[in-house]
Amino acid sequence: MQVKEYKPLIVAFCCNWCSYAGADLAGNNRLSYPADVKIIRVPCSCRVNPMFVLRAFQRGADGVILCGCHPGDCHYTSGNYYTRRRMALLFSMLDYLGIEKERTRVEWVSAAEGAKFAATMNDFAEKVAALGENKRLEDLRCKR
Amino acid sequence: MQRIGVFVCWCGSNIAGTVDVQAVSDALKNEPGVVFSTNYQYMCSQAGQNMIKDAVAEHKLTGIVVCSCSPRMHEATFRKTAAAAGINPYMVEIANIREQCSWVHKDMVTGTEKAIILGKAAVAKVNLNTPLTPGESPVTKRALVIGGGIAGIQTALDIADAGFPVDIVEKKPTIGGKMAQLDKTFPTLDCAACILTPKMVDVAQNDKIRIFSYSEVTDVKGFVGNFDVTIKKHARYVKEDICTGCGACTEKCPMKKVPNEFNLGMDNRSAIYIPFAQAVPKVATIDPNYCNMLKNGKCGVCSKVCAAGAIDYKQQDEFIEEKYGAIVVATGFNPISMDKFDEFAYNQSKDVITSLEFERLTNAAGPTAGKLLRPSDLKHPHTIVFVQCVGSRCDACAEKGKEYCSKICCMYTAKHAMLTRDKYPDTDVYVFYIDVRTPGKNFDEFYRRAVEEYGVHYIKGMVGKVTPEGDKLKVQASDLLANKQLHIDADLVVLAAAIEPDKSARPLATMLTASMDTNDFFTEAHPKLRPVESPTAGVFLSGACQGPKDIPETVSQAGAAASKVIGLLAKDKLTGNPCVASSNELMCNGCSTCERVCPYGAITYENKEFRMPDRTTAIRRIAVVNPAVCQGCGCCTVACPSGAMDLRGFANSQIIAEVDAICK
Amino acid sequence: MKVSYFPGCTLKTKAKELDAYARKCAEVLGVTLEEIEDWQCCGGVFSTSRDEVATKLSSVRALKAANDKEQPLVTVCSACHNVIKQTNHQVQTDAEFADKVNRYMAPEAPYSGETAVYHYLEMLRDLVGFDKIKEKVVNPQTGKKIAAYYGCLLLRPNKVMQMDDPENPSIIEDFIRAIGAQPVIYASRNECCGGYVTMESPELAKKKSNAVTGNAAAAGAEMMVTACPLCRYNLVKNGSEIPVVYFTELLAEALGVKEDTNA
Amino acid sequence: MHNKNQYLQEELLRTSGVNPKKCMRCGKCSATCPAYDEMEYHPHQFVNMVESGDIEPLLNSKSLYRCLSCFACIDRCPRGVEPAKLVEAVRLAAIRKQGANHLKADDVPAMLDDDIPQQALVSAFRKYAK
Amino acid sequence: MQKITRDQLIEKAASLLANGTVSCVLGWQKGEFDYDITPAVFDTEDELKANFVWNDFCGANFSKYLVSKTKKCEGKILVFLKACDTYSFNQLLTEHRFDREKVYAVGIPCEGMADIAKVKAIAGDGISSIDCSGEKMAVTTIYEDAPVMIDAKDVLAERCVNCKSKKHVAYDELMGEDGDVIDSARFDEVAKIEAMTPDERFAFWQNELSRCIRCNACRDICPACTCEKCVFDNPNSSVENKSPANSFEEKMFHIIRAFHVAGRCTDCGECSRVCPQHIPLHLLNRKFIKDIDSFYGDYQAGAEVGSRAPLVNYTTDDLEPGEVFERGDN
Repeated sequence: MQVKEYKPLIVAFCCNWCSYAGADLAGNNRLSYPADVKIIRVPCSCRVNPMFVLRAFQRGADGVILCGCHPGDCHYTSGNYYTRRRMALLFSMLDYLGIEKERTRVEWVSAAEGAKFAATMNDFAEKVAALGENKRLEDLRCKR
Repeated sequence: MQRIGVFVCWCGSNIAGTVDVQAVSDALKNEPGVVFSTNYQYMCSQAGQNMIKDAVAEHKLTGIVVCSCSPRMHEATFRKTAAAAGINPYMVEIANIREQCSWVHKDMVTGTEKAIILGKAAVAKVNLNTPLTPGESPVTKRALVIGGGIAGIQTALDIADAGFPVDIVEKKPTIGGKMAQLDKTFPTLDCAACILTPKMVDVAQNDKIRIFSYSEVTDVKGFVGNFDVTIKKHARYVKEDICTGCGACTEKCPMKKVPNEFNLGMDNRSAIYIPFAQAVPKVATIDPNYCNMLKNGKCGVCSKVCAAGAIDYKQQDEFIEEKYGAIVVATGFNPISMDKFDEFAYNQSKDVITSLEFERLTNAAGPTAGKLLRPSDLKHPHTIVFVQCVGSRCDACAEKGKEYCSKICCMYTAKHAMLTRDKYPDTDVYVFYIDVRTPGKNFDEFYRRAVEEYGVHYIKGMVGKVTPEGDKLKVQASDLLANKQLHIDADLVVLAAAIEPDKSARPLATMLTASMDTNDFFTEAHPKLRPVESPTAGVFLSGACQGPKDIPETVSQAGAAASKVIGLLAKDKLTGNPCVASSNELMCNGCSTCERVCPYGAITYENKEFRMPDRTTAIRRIAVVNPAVCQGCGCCTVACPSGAMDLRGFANSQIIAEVDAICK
Repeated sequence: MKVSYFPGCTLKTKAKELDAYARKCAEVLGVTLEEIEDWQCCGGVFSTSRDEVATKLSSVRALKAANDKEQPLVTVCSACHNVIKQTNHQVQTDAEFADKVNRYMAPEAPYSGETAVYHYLEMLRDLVGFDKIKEKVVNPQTGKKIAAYYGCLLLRPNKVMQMDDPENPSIIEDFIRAIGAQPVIYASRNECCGGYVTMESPELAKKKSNAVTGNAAAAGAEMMVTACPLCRYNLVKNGSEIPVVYFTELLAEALGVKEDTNA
Repeated sequence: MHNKNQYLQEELLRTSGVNPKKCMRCGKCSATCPAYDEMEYHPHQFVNMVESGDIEPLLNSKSLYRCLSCFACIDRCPRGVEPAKLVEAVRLAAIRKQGANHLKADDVPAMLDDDIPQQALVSAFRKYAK
Repeated sequence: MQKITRDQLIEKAASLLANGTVSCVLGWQKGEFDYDITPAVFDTEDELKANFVWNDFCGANFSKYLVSKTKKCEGKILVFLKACDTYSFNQLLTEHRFDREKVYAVGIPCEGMADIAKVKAIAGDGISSIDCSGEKMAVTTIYEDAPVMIDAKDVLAERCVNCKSKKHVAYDELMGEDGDVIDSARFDEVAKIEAMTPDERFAFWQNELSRCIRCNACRDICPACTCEKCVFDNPNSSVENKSPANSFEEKMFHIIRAFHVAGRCTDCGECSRVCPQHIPLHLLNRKFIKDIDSFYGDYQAGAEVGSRAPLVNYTTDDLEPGEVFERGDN
């Protein structure tokens, strides 16, 4: 029986100043991570509306990760502190609804942490892949 | 509908090695809005850019997607290209298929697949891009300098020299600051007054500079180029414009027992006073805490003796509002209190003094007229012990003192020791040090001269206890190199107290929304590359408010801050970042949620009249974003409950389009 | 007001008067000192070593006893105070230690450092109030120039003892003022008299004692007060030029109860 | 550098809770020490020697029994190193060895006089014997 | 039975109308049935006497109505506020949603409101009238002559069983005595769900939310949902939809609705009261409140005007999003 290999789809929101630069650094250093990870650039992690996260799940994402500057290092001084609260509450709510908690993550990656970026993406992709397809928060109309 | 051109870059083999660029440009050709798609070896090269320009003209493109390296690398390049081709630079989006694709994936199939998806996301975004124009705001061509010490004076003089008006706000009755209290300056030993007072006079005489002495800043509103500042001018009970500074009042004032702060309380002044002979402005000030007339209405002597009629017991505090384009913080430092270090007996003996007090004791205008006499009995001290690092370099767990090195103490102590030996060769001078830190031009040479030519006893070790007994100060100390405990009967002990930022700095930082470190020093926008700017646009740092500094360093920083201010004031208009937030007033609730998360205070509210569907009108409170202040983080867009707030360049619809494109 | 009281072994033997005056004065000031039942010697010195457990159990027992009665624990002897307060601090801050002592003692409810530990002087300052003492003084010690001798045990380590500014203390001076006398400030009041080596190295103890008493005398003191029996012994033995008395004795005199005290 | 006393060193640091790396070599502990002149090794040397693993000389030194436990070095150290705790840790390491008590009960009567308080005796045993 | 009577309220309203303090009154009026009470604006004493109602079914929270009514009414509006309503009142003031000057707020005591579903469970369908004036509630149905007598305690609405506060946090005038903030067991139900396995939780919510018919009643009644334009009605918001087309949209709507009011929800319970499908919506809101309290310290929206809601605030050592799960597992 031929089974198409399952590949998770992961959306990574990266803040322009730290994490996107960290992702670039991972590239500069040729540190590989799965191609399943697709990065969307935002000015700051605090630009990420919980609705974007839900939208990604609706459209078939299997995991959503937000990356921002380390707390205290936000380019806009305080954006990531708000991100931290918003996502803590959102993730807790998703968990409350029975959505697998491994599908969501927030990670602080500085512009100097190319290796951390790659390692984080490898780890996250592996965890999401282990869960298999996102069934609980999918919109069948949007399935590929 | 947009007419989008897609340009896929090979970056030599950097991209083309792992991504089938032809497949990418072919795949993107079929995306909505794309009318042209191609690929080329080096898109950023002159030839590549010309290719883009030609395509814009040929295909009447309205938007451009470049699939290439990171936007952090060449976004600016391609925006310029677009502008040169006649379309708005913000109609360009970059798909990062090098750093985030070809360099991290090894397999051609997956690399190409991902590159196509990233390209589709960029196309989806450009479809929703709108031309953006950076906002402009005017610049008030006037600077405010807060603090009138050497840092503030130098900054003000340099700004005025470039032709811009400057105001100095100084909380004391005179400018001059700490430097006015110093005797000589290292490493050249010029007299501090001789080099400072001419600058003070320059300030007074410069018609571009106004001095608000005995004043403080009480409110700051606005933003870079457009600050609205309120200055509180304390009542000095003397009309500044009439007082001639003759000093008759200070001589005749019957209340003469006021501790003289200029001499750090080592002598007294009258209740009406001029801090020192070269004060600027040279006008008298009445100290309301001591003046009998102000306290109980009994006296009035100064008013009688003032020939000019300058005394005004009814004077009130005055509030001045002024607009400024730039603000320079130059609030300086103070020595820390010695209360927690009484093993050195500072509170128990008048003959244990701080280094700043020592400056006054050796200054010709000081309480002893420059003769080195110890405060308790005015006798000449024959043995003097200097203690370095009192309260500096303390570990936080010791719960007293500061963690940093105060930087100036090693040099001034060498100066004090040297000058003492020079003037009074019969005096034994000991300096207890942990390390002698002398990085600076001619600094180590200076310290070596103190040791080698002037015979100062430098002892590696620390003083543990000072015990006043009889007319001696019994100093118990360690000599680490000799491995001995020393017992010295000293006549005078001088403590090199750590320095800390002035107490006015923290409330000021709050007003300015400027950030501070845990020690209350102002933080710089970048510790190496932007050392004289605060992270808050339009606020600059000068002198010891940013960290411990000696005079040469302070003056350099003052000049640097001035040049940054001049650079700002020289512009007629400030061009902002066009990717800023803006609120849709029809949807805005006026709920103030966005304002609370804005780190820049860019959002204000106004009441606006709206026509309702039933033809009535209603007043609604709505948010207004100041594009000159907004930095474009987007925090407000998420906080906004109704979704009225959106971010240009990273709009909700654009990000959602990217999400959809990726997840398709 | 009722407080738990830990007298300590020296107060039961060589320093009976320190104890007797303390009890009498407390009575006058409206404080009932309830002696802890079956208390054991604190050991006289606190071991800073984190693995010394058994030697600290007597202190923990006293602390626990006070806690069971929901009373603060008061001591007069500086050494007992130092040992008990440091032990209490270790119970509060060192979880491993707290666990061990609770295993040793196997109490019904574990003890975790809840008891407030007061030196008698702190009790006068914080629970009674020097103002109230001033009111109760019938025999003001006017004109006496008295040097307060703190030594080391009352003040250090400051992080734990938190009695006063360790380098510029004022609690005994305020006490001296409260009983109508004049305090003499001198730098050696918080220097060590060498008490702990009085047997081991009598010469060192003598040298240190003389430095302290000499400094006090030079500052014009006519008398010294202390709370520590070992300090007093050491200062007197090594030939202090001026008398050294317990602060409780002076207090009893000022309150007019010295004669009735059975010391 | 090989440190042959590594085990002992770790033990001393653990029981004392002292981190000698915080020391900035200012010597204030030794400047403030009232027993300095009676000591062969001084408080700052205890810190430095334990840090470098040079512990044998300390274990055999009379300096261990001269510390007054006055805690002046603990309070005045600007770096919060707390040398007295290290002195005590080394002293305990010395006297905890079999038969290594520094104070023996037989020696005591000769040291006594009529007035000596109990405090002096019990504390001496706590400090010098196990 | 309510301690304060209809007559007392009418008298208060009439005198305030008479002396010109207010120009109209926001109050309750009978709907189709006795238990079906709706808000109404009264301009005269006569209108009040004719139609004003005060009984155990006056659950409606008037705070939200002030947003639009204050814009329309000339002069001041009299509004009667139960203790729980005053929190919403304050929260709307914090958000500048109405002009405080245009309102005269009278705090009234409340003994708890009845849940008609519970009444029907006891008395059966076909209720023709309910009399709440006696010690017991007298429920008459079309099937029986004698009314069914019910103890009000037995039919108390869930939100009143778990009443969080009898204390009025805002008023111009208070009738009767003020109460206290109550240490209620309102989070017990949330904790019960938290204790389930993820699969059980998913099944629980799947079961509840799949009943949603997207009538928008929960949003329309919510005093925190006063947006000039709701995101669910805005075609550009990406979340606009009119019906729960599939299971994702059911969840999305409720997650977003609850998230939008997180930190602003006063836990007034109106959403669950009005839900025709009896979905326990308050359990979503309370989850956020419980999380906020445990992550960032206790916070009661509306307790003070101008307080900084937890989502527009932060501390530098807040817990990380990943840590919320570790907490849950413990």
